[in-house]
Amino acid sequence: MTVKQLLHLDPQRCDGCGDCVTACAALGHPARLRVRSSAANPGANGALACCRHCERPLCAAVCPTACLQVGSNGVVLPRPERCVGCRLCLVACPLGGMVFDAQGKAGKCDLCLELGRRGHPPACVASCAKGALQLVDLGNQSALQRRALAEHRGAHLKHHLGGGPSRAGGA
Amino acid sequence: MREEIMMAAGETMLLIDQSRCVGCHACETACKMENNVPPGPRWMEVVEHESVDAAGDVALSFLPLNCRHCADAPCIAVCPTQALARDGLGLVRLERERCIGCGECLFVCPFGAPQFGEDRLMQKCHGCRERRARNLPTACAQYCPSGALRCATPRELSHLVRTSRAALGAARAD
Amino acid sequence: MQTPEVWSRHTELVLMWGCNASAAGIHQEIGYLYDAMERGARLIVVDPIVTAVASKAHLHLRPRPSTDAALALGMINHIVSRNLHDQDYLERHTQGFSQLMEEAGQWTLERTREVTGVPEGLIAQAAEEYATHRSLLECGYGHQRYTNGHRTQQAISALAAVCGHMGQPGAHCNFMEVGAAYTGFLNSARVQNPPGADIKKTRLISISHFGPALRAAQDPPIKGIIKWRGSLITQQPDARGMIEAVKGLDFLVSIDQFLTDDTDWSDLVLPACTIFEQWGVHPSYRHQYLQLQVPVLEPQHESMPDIDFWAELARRMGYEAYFPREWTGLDWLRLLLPDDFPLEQAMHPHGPVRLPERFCPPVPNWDGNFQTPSGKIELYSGVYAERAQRFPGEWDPVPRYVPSAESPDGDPERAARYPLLVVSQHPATRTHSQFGNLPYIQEIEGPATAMLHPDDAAARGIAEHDRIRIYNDRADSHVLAHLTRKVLPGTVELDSGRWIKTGGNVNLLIHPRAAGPRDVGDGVMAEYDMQLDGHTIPYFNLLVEVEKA
Amino acid sequence: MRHVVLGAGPAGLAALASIRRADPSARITLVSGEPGPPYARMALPYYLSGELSGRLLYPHPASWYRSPGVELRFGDPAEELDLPRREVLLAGGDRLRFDRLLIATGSRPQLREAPGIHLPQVHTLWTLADARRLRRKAAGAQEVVIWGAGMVAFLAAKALLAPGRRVHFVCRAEHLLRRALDREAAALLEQVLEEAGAVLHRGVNLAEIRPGPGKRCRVLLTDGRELPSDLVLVALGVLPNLDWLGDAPLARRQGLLVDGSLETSASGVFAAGDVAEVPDCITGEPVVPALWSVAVDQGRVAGLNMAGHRLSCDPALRANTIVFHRYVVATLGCPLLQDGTVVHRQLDRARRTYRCLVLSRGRLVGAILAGDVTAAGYLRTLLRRGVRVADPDEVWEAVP
Amino acid sequence: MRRFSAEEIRDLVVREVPPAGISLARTPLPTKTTWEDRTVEVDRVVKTACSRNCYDTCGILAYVKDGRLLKVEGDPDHPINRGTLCVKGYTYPQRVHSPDRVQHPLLRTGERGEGKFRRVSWEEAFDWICERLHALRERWGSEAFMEYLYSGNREFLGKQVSGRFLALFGASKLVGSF
Repeated sequence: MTVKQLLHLDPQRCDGCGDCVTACAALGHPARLRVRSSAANPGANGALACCRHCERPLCAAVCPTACLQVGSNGVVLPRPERCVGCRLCLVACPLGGMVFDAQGKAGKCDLCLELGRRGHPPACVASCAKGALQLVDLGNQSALQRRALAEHRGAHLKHHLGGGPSRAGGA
Repeated sequence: MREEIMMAAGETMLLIDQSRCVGCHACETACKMENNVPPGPRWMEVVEHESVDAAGDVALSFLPLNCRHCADAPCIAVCPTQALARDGLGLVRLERERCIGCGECLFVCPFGAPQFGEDRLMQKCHGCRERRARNLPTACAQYCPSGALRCATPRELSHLVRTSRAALGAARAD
Repeated sequence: MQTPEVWSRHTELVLMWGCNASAAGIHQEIGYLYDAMERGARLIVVDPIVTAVASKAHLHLRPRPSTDAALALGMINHIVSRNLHDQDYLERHTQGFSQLMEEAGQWTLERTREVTGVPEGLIAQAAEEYATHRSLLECGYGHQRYTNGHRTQQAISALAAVCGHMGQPGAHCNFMEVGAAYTGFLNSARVQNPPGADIKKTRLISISHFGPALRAAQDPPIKGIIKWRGSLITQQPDARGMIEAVKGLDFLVSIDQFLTDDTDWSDLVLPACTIFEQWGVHPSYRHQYLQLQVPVLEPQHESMPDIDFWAELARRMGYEAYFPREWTGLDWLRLLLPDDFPLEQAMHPHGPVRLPERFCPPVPNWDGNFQTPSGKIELYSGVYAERAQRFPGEWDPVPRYVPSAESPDGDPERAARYPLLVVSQHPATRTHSQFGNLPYIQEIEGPATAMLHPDDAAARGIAEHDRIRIYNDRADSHVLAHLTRKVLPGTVELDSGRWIKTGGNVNLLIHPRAAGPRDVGDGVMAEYDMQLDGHTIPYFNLLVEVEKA
Repeated sequence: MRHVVLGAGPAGLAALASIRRADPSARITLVSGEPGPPYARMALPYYLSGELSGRLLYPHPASWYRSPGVELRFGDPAEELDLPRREVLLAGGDRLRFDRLLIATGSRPQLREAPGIHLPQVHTLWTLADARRLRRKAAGAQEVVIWGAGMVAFLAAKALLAPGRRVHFVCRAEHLLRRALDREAAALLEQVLEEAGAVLHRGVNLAEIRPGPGKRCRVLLTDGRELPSDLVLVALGVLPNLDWLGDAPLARRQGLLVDGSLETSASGVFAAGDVAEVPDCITGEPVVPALWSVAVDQGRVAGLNMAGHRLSCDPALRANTIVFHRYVVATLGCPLLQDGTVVHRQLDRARRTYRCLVLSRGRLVGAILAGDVTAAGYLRTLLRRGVRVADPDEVWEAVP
Repeated sequence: MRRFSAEEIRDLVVREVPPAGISLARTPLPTKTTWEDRTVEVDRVVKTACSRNCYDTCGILAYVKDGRLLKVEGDPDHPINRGTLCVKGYTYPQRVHSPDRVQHPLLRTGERGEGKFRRVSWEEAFDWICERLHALRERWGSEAFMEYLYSGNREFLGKQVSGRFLALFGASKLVGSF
């Protein structure tokens, strides 16, 4: 099974500096992600407007010319020659993933596949000094959250049957 | 620590009693067997946590983590396709045909409940809707050997907690 | 064995010794333990590892592995010094208390702490609490898996006797019943030795010393084995030696459900039925209920029920007379069970049934009588004294702490080269080598991992999840490191039961030796007494060094 | 299970994909009245303008349709529905038996009688054949008259506006796209169109078309003016393709009435796309949205339900884009609702951007974005959810 | 510690422990169960037992549908496991129907240790064993043969039946604590 990866923005760490947006735009296309300032946005990933590379992408479903396709690696990519600029994908995507260039052609995050092939992280991730933007895979993310929660709860464990290990000791 | 969750508008709720859990993982395989869940996604996962106090003593805690069917569920709020909704029993219901696999729910769920399997769409604990509609305990509760997971009406659970406290109190007074 | 329905209702304190109740026998131990604790019973756990059940305890004593006998003797000495022992019980139902105290009297709290590493205050508190409550001593196998394991059990049992915590509801010393107690009512002889057959006594091969025995057996050597219901290569110590021994066979037949380490070395592999595809009978070795196993499914694929296989092989080898073709498992079952056994009561849709009290009384030894020559608890045992003559160094009439082989105390020279002692838990997710191949289990277990104390790891430059090599002069095993204070400094935990071909097997590293109570020599024997000779493999006598791979 | 899907537009193709996924053993016949493989009608203006090559009009390669159990009947439209026998009669004479039927026959251009409407200079733009014909005819055309000012007219204009060519809109209303846009948004769009060579004739209608001079014709307007024209396009809107159903007992008003699962009044017969009348997401009123995105969604849900699922289709949320060259307008929900609404407008003439939020009883009911439509997807979600909005500024702040 | 008298113990045992030799089944066996969040009728529910090397020896209710083990539950009437199984027990359906099971007799074709086999019939397998047993007895005597079994399945009947054959054959005998 290919592990699904996507960008995650940790709003606790993001200070809205915009380095990620600059780094993305520096690749020679309009920035393919946008970030709200963390103060205005308490929601987890909602601060990030970027493609989530959905398994059943709404953008691709609505595209009249089948310009948008899910690749075998799970990354949703446009075929620019097919794009007529109708923006139906932009309206359909609830996550702000679609970005149009000056020519009116659809563009979107490709997780920096080319950089990935050379072993580098996506430009936005590399640019984030706060470690707020990360490329995560869904399975690991779930496990991480669960461990973090257990850590949070573990410190407060009391044993109603008697009070936990009051004393322990050994070599 | 007792934690009350999964208030079902119908009849029963699930009590997760962390003080009884020994991390045996039986609920995990029971859940997978009951729901024929393929390897990979873990609707229920028991996580162990180790902490060390100032004296160097080690304490372990075990936390069974499934979907808590939160009353104010963040996953419902962020799901862009309304694939998640509250059903008549009060459970957070996933309509898989609406799921587009965007992963939004995972990032807002504090329990890591959303799981992604071979088809890369979300799946999770459904709260044993059918069992609870028939007033049966959830599979994890029915099959838990340590009594850490219990599914009953709030009245029954409250009685259970009170009687065990009373017994403990009586024993200590001896 | 006092049955849990009784002890859980009456005990005031459970002293769980060498027993990871959260992983093994979880229903008896955890379920009934919580029943007792809900009633207010206290829990004291003795285990070098912080197991889940230890984390639930009021007191947790963590002796250095294999020093448990010293701990028990120290507790006895402290109890007697505080006059908390049961003089009346000792006088009426035991013998040899003074000889016991000659030994135990040397175990001051200070000396006990020095040997075991358990703080003196904790030893004293545990001893006092144990002595002054209606206390159940629940023993597991952990402390027995050393060459001194029989001595340790001897000492722990003495602790219960000194306090008079025997034969009373809620107060007893529970440890594993060896076979005979719960299977004694079955007509094994009637099945194994058919009347009229010419059956000769043959030589005996020790299962606990199987590898050496295979190599040592002469006149004739062992040349053919049919292997079933066990893992010869995964689960015996010194897997390499075992493989060498197997190479000398003319043939090895494996009856297995999966392609295991064993089948790789087999000449013929036969498909085994699971428990859902055949008849059987299940006496427990700890609880007192008997169950029958009935075929639930047709044999899957071409698998064959075990009984059918042996009967068919026997018929083809010329023993048709003793294996009637028309007999099903049920007929064999009738032959095995006593004629007056209520078969219908124990079988689907009925059952289970309690065994008759004469085989397993719910409150054993309630009358203060014991199955010893004197009828008393022999704190000084004449039988042991006699065996101490025959097997010097293996036995003592009174419990003593003797350092176990291949441990820091028992073999300092080796410990200088391989300073870490391996404790090999049985994880909840496996029974020995079984279940680990199933996807549901694999996703819970993850890759093979060893627990290392952070101090030991730091000294070796090992970080969490580093790939490490655990080795000694016999072999090595590659696993991931998990840094945790659940293990004591100087010890490594590596679960038992990982397959060699999928990595992380611990038995590769273990020296093949049998743990007392008797020296089994090369494993080829003429006589064997289950009660006195019962010996096991000291799986935890293992010193290693660890490095980053 | 035998499925027959009538129509190979967005709804029909989405249904085909869904049925195939949900029931790999299904037998599916896809019927299309048009010859040749299914193409994207939405993209015809781009083909006509030359922006898109003809081969890219086809969303799927031939191999996409080729799968076990799928049969294609192109150029053979359905002519009759025999409900009692559960058969569809095709024009070619074949009868197709079905267990589940999807009617997704789409719509056709609305025509209106007027003197001269049958002259050779008069065309419609709806099918690929239309587009091919127009491509030839438009080659040398300098003056084009479009009768109508709705979405179809706009699309035609978009295809035909080119340097050296004037395109006249005959527009009965005060402004273009009266059903979709408010005055402010329309004005911005009109400005862009006018700069590209469009001429708007507001508040008038077409009275007559007269032949000549030469290859040209003359369009007479109701105010008496006369427009010489190389080409006349009739673009007065569309009607659901339901005539073929004759008096088949299927409940209908403007379109076929369907329940939440998109099943019509006849069991096992579903409808999706431009023929289905469904409740509007905002008003709850029955509508025939005739929108691409709605058709895709309905096709998907209808297909799954045909294959045995029990999904309910969301009420139609009207969301559309109007693109002229690089200028984009998006309309969402019901921005033209009048009763009890509060409208918040922000217009920046210099940058030619405009955005408006329409609230009703504290909830967002519609929005129009012009010039910058970045927020469209986000607003669409707010509309779908019926989110309460206390302060419109909050909405704009929340847009990432 | 106050000691219970013999009479008290006798009374308490009668109260707290079921009588010997009488079926403890009280709960009627179900005819349906839940699976994949729906209620399903099963073909039968069979009461059986777990045989692993574990002293709980749990009572099992096995649910069978269409010839497959659909799921397993603990026997609610079993005084020890009281209706539950363990992490391993609940994987039995996966184990029984695992695609990795040895499905038919396999005869080695490669070198020992390589794990290469070819499928053979049971007939061929029995002939193969018998031929070697005869040759072994001829060449080395019957004590050159033995079984190896340990605690992989602690079911008690099977090893009595193998024991009958091994005793008749005169094989070396495996002893120790199992």
